[in-house]
Amino acid sequence: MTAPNLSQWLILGALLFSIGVVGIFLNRKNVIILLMAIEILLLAVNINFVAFSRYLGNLEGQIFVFFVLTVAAAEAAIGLAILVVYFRNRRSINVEDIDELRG
Amino acid sequence: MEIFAWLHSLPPIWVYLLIPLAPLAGALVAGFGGWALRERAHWAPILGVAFALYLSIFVLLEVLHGVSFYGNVYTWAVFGNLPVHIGFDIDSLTAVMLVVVTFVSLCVHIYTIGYMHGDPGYARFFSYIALFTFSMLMLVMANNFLQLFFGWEAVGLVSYLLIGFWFTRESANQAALKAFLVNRVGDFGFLIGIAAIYHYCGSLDYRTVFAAVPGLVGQTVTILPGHRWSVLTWIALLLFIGAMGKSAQVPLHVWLPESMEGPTPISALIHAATMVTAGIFMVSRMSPIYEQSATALSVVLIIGAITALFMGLIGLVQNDIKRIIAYSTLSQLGYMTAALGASAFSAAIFHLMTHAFFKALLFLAAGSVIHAMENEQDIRKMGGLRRHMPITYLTFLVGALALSGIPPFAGFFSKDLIIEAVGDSSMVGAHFAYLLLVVGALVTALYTFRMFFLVFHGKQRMDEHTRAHLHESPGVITLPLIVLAIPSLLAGWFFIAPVGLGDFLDSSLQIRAQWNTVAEIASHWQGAGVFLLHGLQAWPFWLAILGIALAVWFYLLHDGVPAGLSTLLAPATWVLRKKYGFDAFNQWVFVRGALLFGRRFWHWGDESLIDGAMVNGSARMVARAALSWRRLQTGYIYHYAFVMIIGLVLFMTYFMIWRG
Amino acid sequence: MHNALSHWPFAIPEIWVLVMACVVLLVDVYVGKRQRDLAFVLTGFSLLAAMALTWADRGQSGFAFFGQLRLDPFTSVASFFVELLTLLVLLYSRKYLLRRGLYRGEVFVLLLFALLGAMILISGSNLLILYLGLELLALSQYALVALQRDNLRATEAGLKYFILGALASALLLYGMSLLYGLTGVLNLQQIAVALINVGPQNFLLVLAVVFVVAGIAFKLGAAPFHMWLPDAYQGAPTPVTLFMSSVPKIAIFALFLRILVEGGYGSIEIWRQLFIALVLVSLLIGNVVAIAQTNLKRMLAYSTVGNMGFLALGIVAGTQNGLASAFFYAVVYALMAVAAFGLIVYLSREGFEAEEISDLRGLGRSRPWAAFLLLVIMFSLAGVPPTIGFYAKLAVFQALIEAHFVWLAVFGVLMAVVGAFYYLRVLKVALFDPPAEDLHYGADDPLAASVLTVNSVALLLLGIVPGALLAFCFHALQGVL
Amino acid sequence: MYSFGILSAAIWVPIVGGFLVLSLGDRAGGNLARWASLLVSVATFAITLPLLTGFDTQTAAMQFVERIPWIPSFHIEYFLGIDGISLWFILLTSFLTVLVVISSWRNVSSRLSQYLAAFLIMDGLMIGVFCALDAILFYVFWEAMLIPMFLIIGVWGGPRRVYATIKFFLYTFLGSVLMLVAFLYLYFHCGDSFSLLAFQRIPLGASAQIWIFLAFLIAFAVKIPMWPVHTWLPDAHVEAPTGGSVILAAVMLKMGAYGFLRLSLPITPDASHQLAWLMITLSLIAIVYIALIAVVQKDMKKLIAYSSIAHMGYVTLGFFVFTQTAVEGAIIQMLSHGFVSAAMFLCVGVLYDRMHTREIEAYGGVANVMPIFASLMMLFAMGNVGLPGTSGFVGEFMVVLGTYQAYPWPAIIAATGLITGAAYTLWLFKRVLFGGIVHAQVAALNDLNGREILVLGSLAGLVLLLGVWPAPFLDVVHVSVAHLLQQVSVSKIPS
Repeated sequence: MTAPNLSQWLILGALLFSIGVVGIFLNRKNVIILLMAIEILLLAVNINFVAFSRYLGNLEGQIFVFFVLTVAAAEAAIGLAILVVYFRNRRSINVEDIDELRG
Repeated sequence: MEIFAWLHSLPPIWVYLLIPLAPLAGALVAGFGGWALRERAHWAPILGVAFALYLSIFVLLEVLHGVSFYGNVYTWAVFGNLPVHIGFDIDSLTAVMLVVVTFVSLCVHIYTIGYMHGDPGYARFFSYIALFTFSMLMLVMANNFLQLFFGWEAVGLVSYLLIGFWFTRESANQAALKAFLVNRVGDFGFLIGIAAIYHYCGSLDYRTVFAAVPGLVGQTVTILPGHRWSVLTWIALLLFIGAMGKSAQVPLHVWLPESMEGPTPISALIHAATMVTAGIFMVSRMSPIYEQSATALSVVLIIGAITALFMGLIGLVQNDIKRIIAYSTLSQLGYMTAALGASAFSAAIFHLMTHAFFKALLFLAAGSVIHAMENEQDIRKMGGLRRHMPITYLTFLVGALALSGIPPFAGFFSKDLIIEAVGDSSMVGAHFAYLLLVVGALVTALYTFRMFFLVFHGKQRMDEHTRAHLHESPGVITLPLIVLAIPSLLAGWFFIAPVGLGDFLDSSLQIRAQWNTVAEIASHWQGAGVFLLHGLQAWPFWLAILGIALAVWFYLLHDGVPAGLSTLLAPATWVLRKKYGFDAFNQWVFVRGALLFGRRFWHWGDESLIDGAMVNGSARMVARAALSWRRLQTGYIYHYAFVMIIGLVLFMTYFMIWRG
Repeated sequence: MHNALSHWPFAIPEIWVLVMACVVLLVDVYVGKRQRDLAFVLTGFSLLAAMALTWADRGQSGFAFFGQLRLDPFTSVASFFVELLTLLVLLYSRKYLLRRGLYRGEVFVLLLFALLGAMILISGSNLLILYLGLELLALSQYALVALQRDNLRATEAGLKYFILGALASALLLYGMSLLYGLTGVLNLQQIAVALINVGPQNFLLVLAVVFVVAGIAFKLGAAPFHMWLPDAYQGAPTPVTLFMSSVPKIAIFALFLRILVEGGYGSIEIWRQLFIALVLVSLLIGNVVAIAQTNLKRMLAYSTVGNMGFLALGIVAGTQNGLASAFFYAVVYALMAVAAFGLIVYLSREGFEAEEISDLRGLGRSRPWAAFLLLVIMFSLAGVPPTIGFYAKLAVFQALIEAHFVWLAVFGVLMAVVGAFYYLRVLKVALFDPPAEDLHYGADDPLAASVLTVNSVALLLLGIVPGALLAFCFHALQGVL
Repeated sequence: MYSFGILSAAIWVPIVGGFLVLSLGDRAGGNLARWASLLVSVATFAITLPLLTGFDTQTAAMQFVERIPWIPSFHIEYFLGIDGISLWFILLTSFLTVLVVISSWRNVSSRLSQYLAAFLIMDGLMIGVFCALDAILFYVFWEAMLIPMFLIIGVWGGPRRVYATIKFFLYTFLGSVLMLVAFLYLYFHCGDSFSLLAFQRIPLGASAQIWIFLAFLIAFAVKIPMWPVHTWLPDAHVEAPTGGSVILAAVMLKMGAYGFLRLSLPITPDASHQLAWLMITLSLIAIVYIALIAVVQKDMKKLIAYSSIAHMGYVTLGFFVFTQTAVEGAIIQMLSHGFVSAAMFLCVGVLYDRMHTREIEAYGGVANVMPIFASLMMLFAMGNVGLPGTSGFVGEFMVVLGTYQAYPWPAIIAATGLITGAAYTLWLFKRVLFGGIVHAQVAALNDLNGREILVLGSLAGLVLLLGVWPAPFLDVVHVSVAHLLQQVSVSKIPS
C-alpha cells in the first residue's frame, strides 16, 4: 500500500471542489448547507496547495493554506452574521425564500 | 422721327433694359403701393407699359434700319468655368414680338380700368399684368436659354396667379393649379432639352449654340436601348414639348379652356394674344435647330394640324362665350404650329401677330358683353345684343371676320398663307395636315358665327332684370376695342408683304432652301393684292363662306336645325362634349394615380415597412429580448450559482474540445 | 540577505490606511457615542493624507517586504484613484447615513478596510497577498451591504453577495492553486519567468487561467458571472452601492493586471478568448436587460455589466494601449458611477430612496440644476461627446482596432447605441415628463450637493479637455508589458 | 493665411453665451434672456462675416486655419479651417440662429432662457462641425449637436415629442458610431493622425474604401436624410417647435451632405465612383418616391419635411455624378434649401402660433385675412417649386444640367421633381391660403407683425438675391469644388 501520488491528490481535490459547487446549486433547503459547501470548496483548494507543496518540495503552498484557513474562519463568521440578520427580517433561512430581489 | 430723337443719345443697352424694367417698376409700385393707391393703382403700370411700347416702336424702327443688338447685361452665374449671362438679342423677330406684346398689353391695361373697376384686388391685378408684361418681354428679348427659361416659367407663374385671381372661387384655384402643372409638364421637357443643349453645345448662349448645331448633324444619342436617335431631333422634340405646354398643343392643351376662369382681360392678354404664343416664338427662334431635323418638323406639323381641327370642333358644342373663343385660340395656335412644321416660320409669326390683335379684340369684346350681361357667359342666355351695344357689336364682327379668314381682314392673309405653305410643304404628313387645316377653316367660321349670331342677333333670351340693364360699355372699355379693331382689319393687308412673305424676318430665321415654302409662294404672288386675289380662288376662303352660311342657316333662319343635328350626330356630339376624354384620362391616370401611389408609398413603404418593420421592429425585438432575458434573473441563489458554473464549464469545454 | 523592513517606505500609504482604520475604530469605541462627526472627519482626513502620501510616492518604484508589495507608476496612480473615490463616497453619504441611523464608526472602519484591501490588490505582487487583499475587500463589502440590519432587501442582498462571492473567491483560489502547482512559486515575477516555457496548450495552465478569469469576471461583474450584481446593487444601501460600483472596479482590474499580465502574460492567447466571450455576453445582457428595468439602481447595475463589457474590450486588445484604455475606462466609469449613485443619494430622504426611475419625474422643472447634472451623467454614461464617457469608449475602440478586432469594435458601438436608449429613457422621465406633486426630494445636503456638482461638472469639463487625465492613466501603464 | 481665431470665436462665443443665458434664467419675464441671446447670436453672425470678406476665392487650401494639439496621447488636434465648401454653411448657421432667436421672441411659453440657450449652444456646435478638420473634433461636434436638439424637441415639442426625439437621437447616433469606427481605422492607416486632410491623402485598398464609404454613408445618409433611413425626419419635424424645425431643416440636414463632400468623396474616391450607381439610385428614389408621399400629406410640417427629403435628393444626386456643374449646383441647392425650408417652417410656425394646429384641413382662405403673409409664403412656395428667379431654381437647374452631362436618364427622372414639386407645394398652398374663409377662427387671424415681417422678409430677400444673381455665391465655391473633383478623379488604390 503506497502513498497516493500527486494526480490522485489532485483528483481528490477536484472531487471535493465539485461536491462543494454542486452543493451550492443543488441544495434548495438551507443556507447553512451553503456555508458548509463553501467550506468544502476552500478545503478542496487547501488539498491542492498542500499536495503541490508536498510534491514540489517548497513550503509556500502550505503557508498559503494557513492563511486560507484563517480567511475561511473570518468568512464563516461574517456569513453567519449576515445569515442571522437576514433570518431576523425574513424569519426563514430557506434558500427558496430568498427571492425578494430579482428580474 | 423726332419723338425718338433723344433715345439715340442713350447707350442702346439702356434702351433695351428699360423695355422690361418699365413694366416691372409699374408692377412693383402697384404691388407694394396698392394698399395706399387703391383705385389709382393703374397709373404706374399703364405708364410703364406705355413707355415700353414707345421704346418698342423705337426699337422696331431701328431694326427696320438694320440695327440689331446682341449682348449681355450681367453675368448671372458661372457654371464651373462657363459663364451664363442675362442679355438681349434684338432682331426683327424680337422687335415684332416687342411691339405686339406691349401694344396688346397696353390696350388690356386700359380696358382693365373699366373692367376691374371696384374689384377688391384692383391694385393686385394691375401689378400682376404688368409683371406679366415684364416676364414676356424678358422671354422674347432673351439671348440665352437660361433667360428664355426664366421668362418661360415667369409667365407661367403670372398666368397661374391670374387664373386664380379670384382665389375664393374653388373652380378658379383648380384651374390655376391645373394650368401650372400642365405647363410644368411642358417645362419638364423644355428643361431636359436645355440640359441636352448644354451637354452637346457646351453653352446656353443662342449664338454659340446655333454655331455648334451644324457640328451635331449626324450625331446620334441612345436614350432607349437599341434606338439611336439624331441628337438634334431629340433636342428639337424636347424643346417642342415645352412649346406644346405653353402654346397648348394636343395633348397638353387641357389647361387653356379652364384658364378662362380668370378675369377676361387676362384671357385676352395672356391666354390669347401673348403668352400662349411663346411656344410659337420659341420654335421660330430655334429654327436653326429645327431646320436640321425633318422628323421633328413633321411631328410639329402633325400635332399642330390635329390641334387646329379637333380643338375647333369642340368649339362647336361649347356654350360659354369665353370657352368658345378659348377653343378658337387653341385651333389658331394649331395653325401657327402647323406653319412651324412646314418651315413657314414667317407665316407662323405673321399669324401670331394678326391673331394677337383680333383674338385680343374678340376677348375684350366678349368681356364687354359679359360686363353688360352682369357676368353671364352662356350664349344661350344672350341674343339680340346688337341694338344695345353697337360698338361692341361692330368690333366683335371685325374680330369674327378676321378669325374666320374673310378678306380683307387680317386673319385671312395669315391663315391663308399658312394653309398655302402647308399645302406646298414636302414634309412627311403634310398632305394630311393640309386636309385638316382646310376643313378647319370651315369649322372656324362655323363656330365663330354661331357664337356671333347667338350673342348679337336673334331674340333676346336673357331675363328681364338683365335686359333692363343692358347698356354699351364705358369708354375705357370700348376705346381698346376700337384701337384693336384697326389692326384686325388692316394688319394683314399691310404686313403680309414684309412680315409674311417678305424677308423682314429672314435675319432671325434659318430655313433650308428646299423646305422654304413661303419663299416659293412669295415668288408666285408678289404683294398683298395678288395674294388676296389668289386667296379668293382657293378652298379655304369658300369653306369659310360656307361656314358662315351654315351658321346663318342654323342660327338665324331655322334655329331648330342644330338640335336636330346634335340628336342626329349624338355620338359625335357626345365625344365633343367630353372633349375627347382628355380631362377624364388625366384625372384618372395622373391625378388619381399620383395620389394612389403617394398613399401606398406612405402607408406601406414608409409607415409599415421602414418604420414599422425595420425601425420600430428592431426596437420591439430588443425590448422583447430584454423582457425575456430579465426572467433569467430569478432571484434564486442556486440559479445564479448554476449560471456561473455553466459559464465555467463552457469555458473549459471550449478549450478541452475545440482547442484540444 | 537584506533587512526585511528595508523597503517598507514603499508601503507607507497601505500602512497608513491600516493604522488609521484601527485608530478610527478605537476613537469610535471611546468617544464615538458622543462625537459621531469625529470619526467622519478623522476618516476624511486619513483619506486625504493617504492621497497625499500616494501622490508623494508617485514616480518611484520598487518592492517592499521581499517583493510582496510592489510600487510602480500604476500602483500610485490606481491607489490614488481608489482613495479619491472612497473619499467621494464618504462625502456623498454623510447625510444619508445620518438620516438612517447608520452614521456609525463601523461604516468608516469598514470603508477604510475595504480601501486597504483594494490598495493591497493594487500593489500586491504575490498570489497570497492578492488573495488576502481580495478577501479583505470582499469581506468588508459583505458587511457593508448588510449594514442596514433591519432591512430585508439589504440583508438578502448581503447574503446573496456573500455566498456567490465566496464561491467566486474559491474559484479564483482554485485557479491560484493550479498556477502554484504549475510553477511552484507564488511571486508573480517568478511565475512569469516560470511560464515562459509553458505553452498555451498546457492543460493545467488552461484550467488555471479559466478559473482565475472566472473569479475576476465575477468580481468585475462581467456576464455570465454577473448574476449577483443587480441584486446586490439594488439591495445595498445606496452609499454602499456607490462604493461597490466604483472602487472595486479599479482594484479588480489591478488584480487582473497583476495575475494575468504581470504573471500570466504568456497565457494571453487563452484569456483573450475568454474575455472575448465575456465581452459578447456582457454587452448583450447588460445593455439589453437594462432596458427592461424600472428601478434606477438596478438599471445602473445592468449598465455596469455592460460597461464591464466595454472595459473588457480593452483587455481583449491585450496591447499596451489596450490595457491602458481598459484602466482609463475603469477610472472613468468609476467616476461616472459615483456621480450617478451620488445623485440618487442626494435626492433621497428617510422613507424615500429616489431609486425608481419614475421618482425622477419632472426633475427638470422641480430641480433644474440636478436635472442638468443628471443630463451630463447620463450622456457621459452613454458615451456621447463632449463628456469624458465618450473618450473612455474612444480609447477602448481605438486600442481594439489597433489590434485588428474591427468586428468586435463594430459590435461594441452597436451595443453602445442600444445602451444609449435606457439612459435616454431616464432623461425622458426626468426632463420631458411633467413633475408629480407627491415627490419631495431630500436634496438638502450642501456637502453632497457640492460634491455632486464638482463630480458631474468634472465629467463635462474633462470631456472638453480630456488630455491630462488620459495621459495620466496611460502613463501609469507605461512598460507594464 | 493668418487668422485671429475667428473660427474659435464663432464656435465658442455662442456656446459660452448660451451658458450665460442659461444662468440668467427667466428673470424679468425672460426679457433679459431674450435680449442677451439676441446679442449673442448677432455677435456670432458679426464674427462670421469677416470669413466672407477675408476669404480668398483663388485657393482651394484651408483658410483661417487654427491648429493646436488637443489630446496629445491620441494625436488629436484642435484643428479648424474652412474652404469654399464650408464657408456658406457657417454663415447660414449663424444667420439662421439670429432669425430663430427673433422668431421665438414671444411664442415660447415655458423655460424661454433654456430654449434660447439650447439654440445658441447648438449654433456654436454646428459651426464647429463645418470647420473642424480633425476627425475626432468633427465627431465631437457632430454628436454633441444632438444633445441640444434632443432637448429642444423633447421639452418644447408637440404631443408625440418623446417618440420623435428618441427616434431622432438613436437614428443619428446609430449612424455616427460607425463613422467613428471608420475614423479609427483610418487613424491607424495614416500613421497616427486624425487630420481629415491627412485622411484625404492616404492610399487605401479597394475593399477598405468600400467599407469606409459604407460606414460614412450610414452616418450621412441618416443625417441628410436619404431613403430609406429618412423616417425620423417627418416625426422630428412635426413634433419639433418652429425654431427646432428651422435649424433641423436648414442646417442639420446639410451636415450629412457636407460630410459627403468633406469625407466620403476625397477619402474614398474609388469607392465613391464604384458606388455612385447606388447613391444616384437612392437620390432618385428620394426625388420621386418621397415627392409622391409629400403630395398626400395632411400635416403641413410633414409635407414640408418630405419635400425637404426630396430636395436633398437633388443634392446627393449632384454629388455623385462628379461634374462640376452638378456639384456646385448641389451646394447651391443646399444653401437655397437652407433659406427656403427655413422660411417654409417659419411660415407654418406663424400659422401654428395663431391657430395651434398644423392640419391642412383646419385652414382655408387664409389669404383673405393675411395678405402679406400670403404673398411672402407664395414667394417661398415658388422657391420650393424651383421657379427661376428664386434660389430654388439655381441648384436644381445646375444639378439637372450637370447630371445630364454624365447620365441622361437620371437627369430626366430628376427633372420630374419639377412637376411633383409644383404639385405638392401649390396644392398645399391652394388648400391653406386660397378659397373662401372656412370658419371664424380663420377669419379672426391677424396678419404678420413687424417681427415676423422682419424674419420672413430677410429670408425673402435672400431667396430672390440667390435666384437673380447667384454668381457671387458660386464664385466662392468654384476653386474648392474643382480641387475636390480633381481629388476624386485620382485613384487612391495602391498599385
